Amino acid sequence: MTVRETIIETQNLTKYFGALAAVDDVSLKIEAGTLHAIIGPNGAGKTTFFNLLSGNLKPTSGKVFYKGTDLTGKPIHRMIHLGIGRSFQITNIFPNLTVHENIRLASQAMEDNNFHFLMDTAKMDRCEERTAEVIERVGLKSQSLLPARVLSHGDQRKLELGMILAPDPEVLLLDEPTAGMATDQVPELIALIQEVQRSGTKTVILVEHNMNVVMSVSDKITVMHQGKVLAEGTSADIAANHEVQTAYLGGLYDLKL
Amino acid sequence: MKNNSSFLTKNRGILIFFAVMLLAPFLIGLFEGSTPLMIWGNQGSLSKFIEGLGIEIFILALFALSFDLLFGITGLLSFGHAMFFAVAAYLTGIALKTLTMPFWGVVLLVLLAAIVQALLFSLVLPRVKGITFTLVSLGLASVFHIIVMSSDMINLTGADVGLQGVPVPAFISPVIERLRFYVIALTLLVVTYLFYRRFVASPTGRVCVAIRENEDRAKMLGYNTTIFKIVAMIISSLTASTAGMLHALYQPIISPAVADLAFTVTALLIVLIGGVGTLSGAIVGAFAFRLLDFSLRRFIGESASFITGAIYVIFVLFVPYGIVGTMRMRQLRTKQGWQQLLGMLKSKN
Amino acid sequence: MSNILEVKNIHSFINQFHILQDVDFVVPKGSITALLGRNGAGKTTTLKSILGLASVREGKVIFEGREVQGMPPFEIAALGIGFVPEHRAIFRDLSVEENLKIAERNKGDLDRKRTFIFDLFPDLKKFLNLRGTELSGGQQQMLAIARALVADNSLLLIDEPSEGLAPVIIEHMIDAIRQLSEQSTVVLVEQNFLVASKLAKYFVIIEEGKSVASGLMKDLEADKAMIHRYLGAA
Amino acid sequence: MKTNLRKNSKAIIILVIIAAFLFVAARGMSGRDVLITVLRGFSTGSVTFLVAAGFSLIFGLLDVLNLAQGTLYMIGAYVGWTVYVRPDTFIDVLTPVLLILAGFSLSALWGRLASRIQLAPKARKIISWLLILAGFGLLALVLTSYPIAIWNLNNYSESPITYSYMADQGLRIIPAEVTFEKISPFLAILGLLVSSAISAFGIALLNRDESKSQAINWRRYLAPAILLLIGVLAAVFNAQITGWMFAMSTNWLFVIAILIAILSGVGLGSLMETTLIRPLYNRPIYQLMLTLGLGTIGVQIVQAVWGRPEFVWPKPEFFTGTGGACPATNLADLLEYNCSTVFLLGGRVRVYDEIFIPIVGIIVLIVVWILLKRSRIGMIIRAGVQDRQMVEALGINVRRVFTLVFALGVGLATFGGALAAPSTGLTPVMGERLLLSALIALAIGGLTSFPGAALGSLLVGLIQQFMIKYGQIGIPLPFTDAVFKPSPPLVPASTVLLMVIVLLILPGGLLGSKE
Repeated sequence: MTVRETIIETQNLTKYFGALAAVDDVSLKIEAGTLHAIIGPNGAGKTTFFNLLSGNLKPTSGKVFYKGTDLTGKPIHRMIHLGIGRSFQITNIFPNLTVHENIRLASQAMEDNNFHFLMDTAKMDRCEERTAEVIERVGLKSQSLLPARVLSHGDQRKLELGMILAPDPEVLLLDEPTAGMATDQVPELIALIQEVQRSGTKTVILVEHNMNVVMSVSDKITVMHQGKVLAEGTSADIAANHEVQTAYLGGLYDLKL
Repeated sequence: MKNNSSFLTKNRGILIFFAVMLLAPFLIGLFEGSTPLMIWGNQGSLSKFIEGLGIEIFILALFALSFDLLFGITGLLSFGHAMFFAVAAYLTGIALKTLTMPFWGVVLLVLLAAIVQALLFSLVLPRVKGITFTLVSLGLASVFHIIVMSSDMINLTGADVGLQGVPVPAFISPVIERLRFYVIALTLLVVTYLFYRRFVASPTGRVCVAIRENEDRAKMLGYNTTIFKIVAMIISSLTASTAGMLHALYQPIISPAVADLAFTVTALLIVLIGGVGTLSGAIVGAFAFRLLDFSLRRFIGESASFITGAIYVIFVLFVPYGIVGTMRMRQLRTKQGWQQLLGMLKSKN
Repeated sequence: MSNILEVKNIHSFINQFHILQDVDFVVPKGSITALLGRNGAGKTTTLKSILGLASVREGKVIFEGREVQGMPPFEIAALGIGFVPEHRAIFRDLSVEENLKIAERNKGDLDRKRTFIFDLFPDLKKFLNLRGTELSGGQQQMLAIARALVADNSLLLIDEPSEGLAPVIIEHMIDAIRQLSEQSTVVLVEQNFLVASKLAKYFVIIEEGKSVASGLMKDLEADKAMIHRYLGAA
Repeated sequence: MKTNLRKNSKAIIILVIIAAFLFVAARGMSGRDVLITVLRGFSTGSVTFLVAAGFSLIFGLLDVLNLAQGTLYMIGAYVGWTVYVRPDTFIDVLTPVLLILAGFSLSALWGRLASRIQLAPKARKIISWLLILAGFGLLALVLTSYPIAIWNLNNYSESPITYSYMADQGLRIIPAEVTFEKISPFLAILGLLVSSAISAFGIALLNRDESKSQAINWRRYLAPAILLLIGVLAAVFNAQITGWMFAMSTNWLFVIAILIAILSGVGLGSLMETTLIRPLYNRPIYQLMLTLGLGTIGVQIVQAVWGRPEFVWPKPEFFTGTGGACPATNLADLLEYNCSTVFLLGGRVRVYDEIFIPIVGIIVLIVVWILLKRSRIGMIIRAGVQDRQMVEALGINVRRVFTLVFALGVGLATFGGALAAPSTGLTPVMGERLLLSALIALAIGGLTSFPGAALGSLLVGLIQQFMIKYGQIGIPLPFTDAVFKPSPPLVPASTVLLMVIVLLILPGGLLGSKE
């Protein structure tokens, strides 16, 4: 494997909730242009770790670096402008706005005419084009004028993905993008994520539950357990790692299931 | 989703409203037997009375419109909104009466004060959300109310009696040139409404709607939501101040009641009646509110306020989306039905 | 064997969202039944529907021969259903003892049950005066289960008991649930298939708000294709 | 402990700064002025606290902003005054009120009956509304012919002001008794009971689904039976009770007045919650409108019944002594001669206003604190603030707890009103400003925090009193001879300023939750 540049780095990242260390001294390097998965049992601190990366939470101690600059303390609305987009585990969209409007708002954020009071948004050509493109890409074209709340759960997940694709960030943080999706829809979404990542040489950081998915697509995997990094490596490394077998899978699992 | 329909078709409703309202004094004049020329010369009595009622409604509608921008569009519930109106009204009165400033200077001063106030409220916006913001705005406005009511500045404000004897420039005097005043108020309302429509469709306005729907998500999308809220606050304050200035020019007495929480609640009520976040609901609601109030007072007398209150409670409980909101829902439902049907046909093929 | 709980074709709503669209299963008395399915499939909503915390607009929920849908949650619970929610919902401002005491339905319930609970979870005895938030995840889970045991509940609804717990504690939890299932019937929601298969005798699979399969856990374990189809790999 | 300190560091710094400010402010005054100002601050703070604590309890558990709290405070004062100055009116009114309550509190029975009746939904709706209307109509009919001895707003010699003044002079006017003329007593009692029962049944029919499965329990009939019994007794022995109350020492009358004020708050609170607030739990804006509207209506009703002008509530004997060794310099003298004032640090301090009220405030603080921390109901409240659903899932009827908390919160407000009125006097607008103070106190202390309510109220009270005091003596401006006298509007303005500053630094308030 070629040596790649580090795009995101955490140093001794720690987050306490009361007395509970949700993320405990995590130092991690993520290389540009890779699909990096973070796995671990429920409650291992994956989502908290994600919230620290995306700036939704402030760490108790430790730092996050993006391309060498310190992200800690940066306001959350700056993140996307720096090139970091994230999706949420629990679908987080504008439920009463249309699918089109949801995506459009996401791509509008990158425009520089947000303060033109008298401009009709329908006339912002570049933004409209981008919106149409993204809607097409996530496969929601036929539903684009429906309020987001009436979409099925799977389609809402797609919309969520579309909302972070729209501003075209360099780093995508995806928190369980397949959560709650019907089985037959999962490969489709994963293929989409892979395609986005490869075609644009983007960095994708993925939190997933579904081991099969993770094993087949990731360039690198970090296993978290009780707030700590338990192991890190390629799919093969992880599959062979005895510690992962016992701790994450609790000696109960048979990975070859 | 290109929308190529022209300005005229898109704003048909408000333009018809504008035309009807312009003609209304003349048409009403015909009933009492005054010729249009007499109306033009401010001579009819019934029409003049109706003009007066119209002006009051337009002022209320402007005020409610500004409240809807803040509450219905941006999702900020301010209980200090009446302060924008009242400061403008008192400032106009004091500037004309005590300071004897020239009229256009007064206008400039009032608009400047509007921006300053909006910025004052905005001071707390980045940190204080939801109900705490409501309480803070209530606190700020209450202070102003208390100051207006206090006897320390009775020479300026007239304390609890109200500010009287404001010299209104002759060219817009509501007594001599009432028709002109009526047309100005109407035009201001229509222009503001058109501007608001445009604003809501603009990139800035869309972000305001996004803030109402899910502020955290809007932040995650990369918007500095505080700035957008401040923008909405400034526009709203400017509108409310315009309404306040008209009020000061039209009414013989500026009563401290316009600084009271009850006046903000009036705006909230109007918006609820018309339909929250619909903009046109503010105009419809203002008509419904003022006309109901007027007719009940006329036919029942003093105890009307109880009945009006009861009617509002019942209305608000049973028509939760307001007049305009309910109408739009109907339209949308039909539209959605069609779309579903079309979708089904497509998928079958 | 009779059924302690029958869920008949229910459709449930949370706010205006139609979450359950035809869920149908029975729970035989004195057994452990596992509800399986993906995140967001509607397992938790099923538990909430049984308790009346989600509004059941169609179908029936029959507990011990009595229709309970539409009754207020506290009355349903008082019939003898204990609930251990997903994120434990330990009351932060209450001490461990108060967290247990609040579940008393009659005065002195806790005193009577003390030995049973503390035999099951000896840890809790040590921390009686600590606040709920000062416990570790595993201890909170124990407290949540213990809280459901204070009153004499004939049915326990347990949502994700293994979530976020270390393997050793999961083993302990499995033992505890097995022990208490000798006294009450248990309905379990579990993501971790191995935990579920070790515990449950019956299973119900829920997918997109519908119950799509049910039967004996034994049979499911043998049917890898079905596991793969509905649950993905473990 | 260290983390605790760090977490609250901002709050502590703010408190230190406020304390420093007050200290500097105190430096500009003589010792006795400081003492009196601080005591008055505690007094205002205590009254504010009673209203704020009720507000905070209700908001914490029910998520309802009860903006009628100020009006209820005022109603407490008026009810208390009526009991104290016009016991005859009180006894006359007692019977109808109790009978109506008895009729309504049988709602459990009505629920069972109503659930038996099978009707089409529309018919049920119409019939229940008809029943409610018929009930209220009949009620109005009976009430208009029910004899109640009351003051007369249009006749100065029979107005509340005159009665207050006479009572203050120790001359009690005993007004003429009114008797049953238009209607026979038996018919009146029956009519009240029946009409309220009819409308209660109508309401039960309307909410049929909710009362589906209530079990029969003899305890449910205990409350209506007691209400009925007391109501009838009050009617039968009307003259005797009235005479006995007029002959009573004002101290005991005062205690009764306070108790009745609290009870009326509890009653009003449970009535409001069960009938008006409950259907609106999911619609916060409408709740807001409703409580605001109720507040305004309350003010109008009070203006209609008691009139607009201000009047006083004479203090009871225990606080009005002037003879003997008064103003007292030691506790023995104070207790022996019931002095109205005492000497403290060379200043005269009013016993009721500046000592009694703060003591009561502290006692209430402690009692409610113990209730919250030690009792089962307190346990349920603390748990319910965090997670309502889970409490319900444990088999606890949270709704009933909601009603209880609402009643308690309103009871605290009416208590505050009755306590403050002998010191502040009564006007229909007395609630408005107090509500504002209470809201500011809560925003400063933290909206749902009970200790926050206490701390915020104390700060607001102290700042108000210091501003008022400086309004009298003036602040010498440095380097000039000018003296700045803060005018009265600056009093609320200063507290609002403090609120804004605190919220800018700590959006949740001093002791509020963080995020």
